[in-house]
Amino acid sequence: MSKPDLKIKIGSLEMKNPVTVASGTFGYGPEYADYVDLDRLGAVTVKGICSEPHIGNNTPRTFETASGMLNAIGLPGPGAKGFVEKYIPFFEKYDVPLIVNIWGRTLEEYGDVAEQIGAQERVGALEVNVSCPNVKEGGALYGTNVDLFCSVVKKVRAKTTKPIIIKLAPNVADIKAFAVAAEECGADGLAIMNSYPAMAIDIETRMPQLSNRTGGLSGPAIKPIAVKLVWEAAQVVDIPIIGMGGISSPEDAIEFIIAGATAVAVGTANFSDPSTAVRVTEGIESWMAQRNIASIAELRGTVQA
Amino acid sequence: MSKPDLKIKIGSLEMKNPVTVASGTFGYGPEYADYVDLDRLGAVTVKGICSEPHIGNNTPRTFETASGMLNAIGLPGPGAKGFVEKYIPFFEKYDVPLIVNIWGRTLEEYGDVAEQIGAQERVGALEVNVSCPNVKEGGALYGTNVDLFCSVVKKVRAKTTKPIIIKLAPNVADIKAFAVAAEECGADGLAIMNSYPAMAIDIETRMPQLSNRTGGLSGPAIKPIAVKLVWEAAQVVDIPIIGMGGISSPEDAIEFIIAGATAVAVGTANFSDPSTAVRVTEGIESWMAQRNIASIAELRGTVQA
Amino acid sequence: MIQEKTVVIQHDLFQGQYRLLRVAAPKIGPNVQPGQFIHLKIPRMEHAVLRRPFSVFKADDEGLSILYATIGKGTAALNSVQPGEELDLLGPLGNGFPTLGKDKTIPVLVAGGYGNAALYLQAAGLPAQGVAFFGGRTAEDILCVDEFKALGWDVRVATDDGSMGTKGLVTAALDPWLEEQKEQFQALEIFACGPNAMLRAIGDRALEKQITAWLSMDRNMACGVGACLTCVIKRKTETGWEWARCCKDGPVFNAKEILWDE
Amino acid sequence: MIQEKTVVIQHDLFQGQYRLLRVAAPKIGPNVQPGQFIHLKIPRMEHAVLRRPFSVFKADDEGLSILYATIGKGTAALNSVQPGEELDLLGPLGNGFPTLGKDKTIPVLVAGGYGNAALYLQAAGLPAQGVAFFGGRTAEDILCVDEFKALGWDVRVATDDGSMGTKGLVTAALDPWLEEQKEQFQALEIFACGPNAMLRAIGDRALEKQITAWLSMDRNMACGVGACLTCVIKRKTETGWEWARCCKDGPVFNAKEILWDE
Ligand SMILES: Cc1cc2nc3c(=O)[nH]c(=O)nc-3n(C[C@H](O)[C@H](O)[C@H](O)COP(=O)(O)OP(=O)(O)OC[C@H]3O[C@@H](n4cnc5c(N)ncnc54)[C@H](O)[C@@H]3O)c2cc1C
Ligand SMILES: Cc1cc2nc3c(=O)[nH]c(=O)nc-3n(C[C@H](O)[C@H](O)[C@H](O)COP(=O)(O)OP(=O)(O)OC[C@H]3O[C@@H](n4cnc5c(N)ncnc54)[C@H](O)[C@@H]3O)c2cc1C
Ligand SMILES: Cc1cc2nc3c(=O)[nH]c(=O)nc-3n(C[C@H](O)[C@H](O)[C@H](O)COP(=O)(O)O)c2cc1C
Ligand SMILES: Cc1cc2nc3c(=O)[nH]c(=O)nc-3n(C[C@H](O)[C@H](O)[C@H](O)COP(=O)(O)O)c2cc1C
Ligand code: FES
Ligand code: FES
Repeated sequence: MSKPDLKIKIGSLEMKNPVTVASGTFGYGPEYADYVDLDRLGAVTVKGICSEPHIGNNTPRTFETASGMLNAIGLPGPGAKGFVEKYIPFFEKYDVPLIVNIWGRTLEEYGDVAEQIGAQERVGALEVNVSCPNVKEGGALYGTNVDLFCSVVKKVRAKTTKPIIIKLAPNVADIKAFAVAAEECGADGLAIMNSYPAMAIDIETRMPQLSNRTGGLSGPAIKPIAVKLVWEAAQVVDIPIIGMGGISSPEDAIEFIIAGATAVAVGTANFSDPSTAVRVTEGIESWMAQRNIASIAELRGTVQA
Repeated sequence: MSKPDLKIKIGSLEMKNPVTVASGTFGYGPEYADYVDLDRLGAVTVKGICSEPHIGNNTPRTFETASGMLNAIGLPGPGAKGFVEKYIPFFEKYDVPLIVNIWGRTLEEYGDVAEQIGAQERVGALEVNVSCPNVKEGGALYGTNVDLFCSVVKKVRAKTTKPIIIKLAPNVADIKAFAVAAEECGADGLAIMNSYPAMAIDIETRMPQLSNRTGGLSGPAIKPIAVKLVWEAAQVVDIPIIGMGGISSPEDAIEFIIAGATAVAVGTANFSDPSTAVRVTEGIESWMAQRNIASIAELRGTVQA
Repeated sequence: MIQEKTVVIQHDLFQGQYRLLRVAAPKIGPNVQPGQFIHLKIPRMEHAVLRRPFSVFKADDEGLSILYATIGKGTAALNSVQPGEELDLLGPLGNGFPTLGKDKTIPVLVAGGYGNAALYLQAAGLPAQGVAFFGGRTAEDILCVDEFKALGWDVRVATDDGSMGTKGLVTAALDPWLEEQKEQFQALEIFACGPNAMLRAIGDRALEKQITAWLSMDRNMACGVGACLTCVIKRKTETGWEWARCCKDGPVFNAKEILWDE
Repeated sequence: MIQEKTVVIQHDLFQGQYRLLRVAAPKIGPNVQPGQFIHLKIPRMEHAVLRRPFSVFKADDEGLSILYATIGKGTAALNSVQPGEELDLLGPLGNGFPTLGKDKTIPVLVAGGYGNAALYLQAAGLPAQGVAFFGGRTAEDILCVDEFKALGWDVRVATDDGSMGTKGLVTAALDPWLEEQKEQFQALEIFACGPNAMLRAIGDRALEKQITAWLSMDRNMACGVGACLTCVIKRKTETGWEWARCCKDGPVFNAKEILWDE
């Protein structure tokens, strides 16, 4: 039994294994470094960064639900400049590829942050979060309107030569339309899925459990939704997909890969067990070895459906 | 502490309490009658009926997931005539209002079944499942395309004077558009939500866990999604909403009512505990009594958001 | 059909991966027919929305017991249940085995693995005893041989690895015996429970040799009471086939009713 | 910060709704500073995706203990954990209490409910002993009085229902005493842990009277290590305020840093 080949590529980004962490669940890199050897990850994906510093939502920002959680952190962050100054140096001592998740409230902000972050040599790829309301156009979501969506992808594409990975919003009737549009507009990869818009209410106070009223549902609860979206998108695009949504075991990750994902991300499960991503990587490797599967490519998209 | 008033109305349909069961999880009525006194339910909602008998999907038809399950039963059923002959007589010995869930693959089928079922005196309301692919127009879903959606609501409206409750598909970017459209086209109520399109794969066989490949996710996993959809829809329509998705306790039901639902339905939880709907009703009543809340109307839509 | 909060009386390792669980169930126990099952809610498994079905192994006026294999998440969680704990059961469910069709019939039991949990009450209740064929992967999967013998049955065993009885599938033990009965197939009546492939093999033989055979089918279930249409099986009709619900119309079917998929 | 699979040594009812849980934690135990906490994964609660944070009550080279109140689903599930079971901990987390700022300072402890779980190690480690004020709803919520006394502390109690000590909030006991110290506020240093409203009341008094006060804040947490930005608290800056993470930048903050919401 030889060691399976776990290497994958997203555009020019090379990952030694297909497992990264989901943006927003792993901080900016240093936070989990005591628990996890970052160099064992396929890539580190950091919390969403906007062109300018941002304060985010009031608390409560998260709430636990059945096999999942809600979050409405509200994308606080140090802004592009702050991120570069504060965190890029940290990554100099690691080999692991760095994926920076970016977002904006206007097209210009998307362009600015893509340009600033894309200019950093240490950055391996940009992951573009399109689940944001467009403040200029009355709050319509970039991620659920194909025209706005294309404008973001094109803007970011124009501002950087780094691989760009478009992180799709799950709450659409037809994910295929967005997947195809992203590919046509120059995306190097897709990330599926973001947390799902949801809500919980405290029945005694009658207040929403989150200060932002609604938030995103993540964790094992949404895994079957994510697997379906990955499977659907994989049928219509050739660019690689990072699958995520409730992954907490090697078997979960393999399910996404069989559905069509090239890579996977561990999100909410980091909170319960910081070693999940490493455990998932090791588990994929031994599972493949036991079955004489030589490479991830042999596994990818092999669902008999 | 006087007894709270649990009565609600959906169009002309009067329910003595706001708790019904979700279509497809309670058979056609007789199946749970040994375990549950049907007359203690606000209404019985039966499995989806089409104009003609239908065979449904192959097995496996369900699969358990984290805090939820997938189903792709495929709407087998005896057809309108078969239902009327076989099950209407059963309900003669009960007082409980009967809601019949209907569906079609063409506009004509929707019209036919609405007409046949609507003509039955024993039927209190029709619940219209619009999450079906339109076989004539290449499989576009009635429930995710506003124009097709309106055509169904209008067709059903034209064929019956019974209250019609439109059961919305959850996988849309903006549920409000569908809620408003349903109201404008003459709906008496909305049911939110149907199960969410999803998938699971057996990693050893690489076969989908359902013969139909994809199915609908239901159970506690989806509750936060359903609460949000009910909350959003309740803000834009005046017609009553039956909230459902993961309800298994009185507290869950109260959360939906505070979000804006007039009634609630217990679905997947029946499988785990057939007495759930009765337990939920009793629990709502005592919870309200303890807090001196006189009527459901006092609770409805009172979320501080 | 009753929903009963039962109390665990006993819960022990039985053999290999099999455990025996006995509950006090004064409402369900006295009503059980051989071949019926109960639908059990696994305690402390809040992320599981479905019950798990198990044949009733033994039953009396005070309660009942099940004999189960630990095969997945639910049965693993069930392992930790302690005497004194409450277990919520639905039961007795489904249609069990009929009694012998005729006098002088020779009953034949065929079981794979935990399949004979479903057959014990039948073995104990039939007016005559015949031959019982038990199959399993290894000797550890052959359950209750002495108990069936004590009831007067002639027990024949087959194991895949030959660690007990004939080496091979249960049919490796059954077929030579059937061959010997050539002259009197009409005098035989088979009652079988086990994996699908085994049931099909038995069904095929029954049809071919025109032996009456009753098969207790195993299908994934959600409701267990006929409401959800999860557990359906193709049943032959005059014009073709229809879906029958394993939980409500079964789990025991006459072999000649079943339409096996290609 | 370490992720350690610890083993439960002891798990007993302590008093009222409070339980004491001791684990063997040779990696985390020796590294705990007073006021730090651990983040605990509740076993057999698969539908819960989050850990639960608890202050370290006591710690030594072999292990540590927590003292916890059963208030919800997670702590209720924790109740069933038995000695011998494995518990997965992250710890020690956060910044604990500093030692006394100056010589001759009189330390003052203020605790509400389980708050003094966070204060015991501090009480034991300080170079001087002073006065400890414990508040709670009823006598059952007043924990470890004798243990603090044994360490040399002057313990004063207040309960909402007057079942022990002064009737009223903990401030009902604290305020008269503070009044007596009017001449030497600068000599006092407060260490407090308890419900938010109590901490705010203490913070207000500290600011008003210019007493140094350290507050151990309680916020819902997800990651517990500073990564998710769930647990943020408004911390004053020169130009206004910024978010500080309770788990990583706290849980102990200087009262004058906190910007309380209106
Ligand atoms: C009528 C009937 C009688 C049965 N009698 C017995 C018995 O006496 N002893 C015994 O050990 N087992 C019996 N089984 C099988 C038993 O129900 C399964 O082993 C059990 O459901 C597995 O649950 P799990 O969570 O451990 O497995 P998992 O594989 O984790 O379960 C996942 C899902 O698949 C379903 N499932 C998995 N395997 C089976 C199976 N073989 N049959 C039906 N559903 C399955 C589960 O119910 C659950 O919904 C019977 C099944 C049926 C239908
Ligand atoms: C730094 C710190 C130290 C703590 N030390 C102790 C201690 O020593 N002893 C003790 O009994 N308790 C302590 N707590 C509170 C303890 O974490 C909660 O009581 C516990 O999380 C409740 O979990 P539950 O599942 O039973 O409650 P539920 O209400 O069912 O929990 C739902 C969610 O809310 C969170 N939550 C609920 N109450 C609190 C709370 N008061 N603080 C933080 N999160 C909460 C839970 O973590 C969970 O995510 C501490 C909290 C913090 C932040
Ligand atoms: C606390 C939290 C914060 C998140 N922040 C971001 C973010 O900044 N940008 C982003 O694109 N996604 C963010 N996400 C979404 C995750 O990256 C991921 O898409 C989602 O949680 C589904 O994966 P999971 O179920 O494994 O967590 C966040 C999720 C959580 C739980
Ligand atoms: C087994 C099963 C069958 C269902 N069949 C139907 C159906 O026939 N028509 C329909 O409109 N919804 C059907 N549904 C959806 C439910 O009525 C309900 O909308 C959904 O399950 C969410 O509620 P729950 O989480 O409480 O189950 C079915 C759901 C399940 C689990
Ligand atoms: S399991 Fe529901 S019909 Fe058989
Ligand atoms: S709990 Fe995640 S940052 Fe504090």
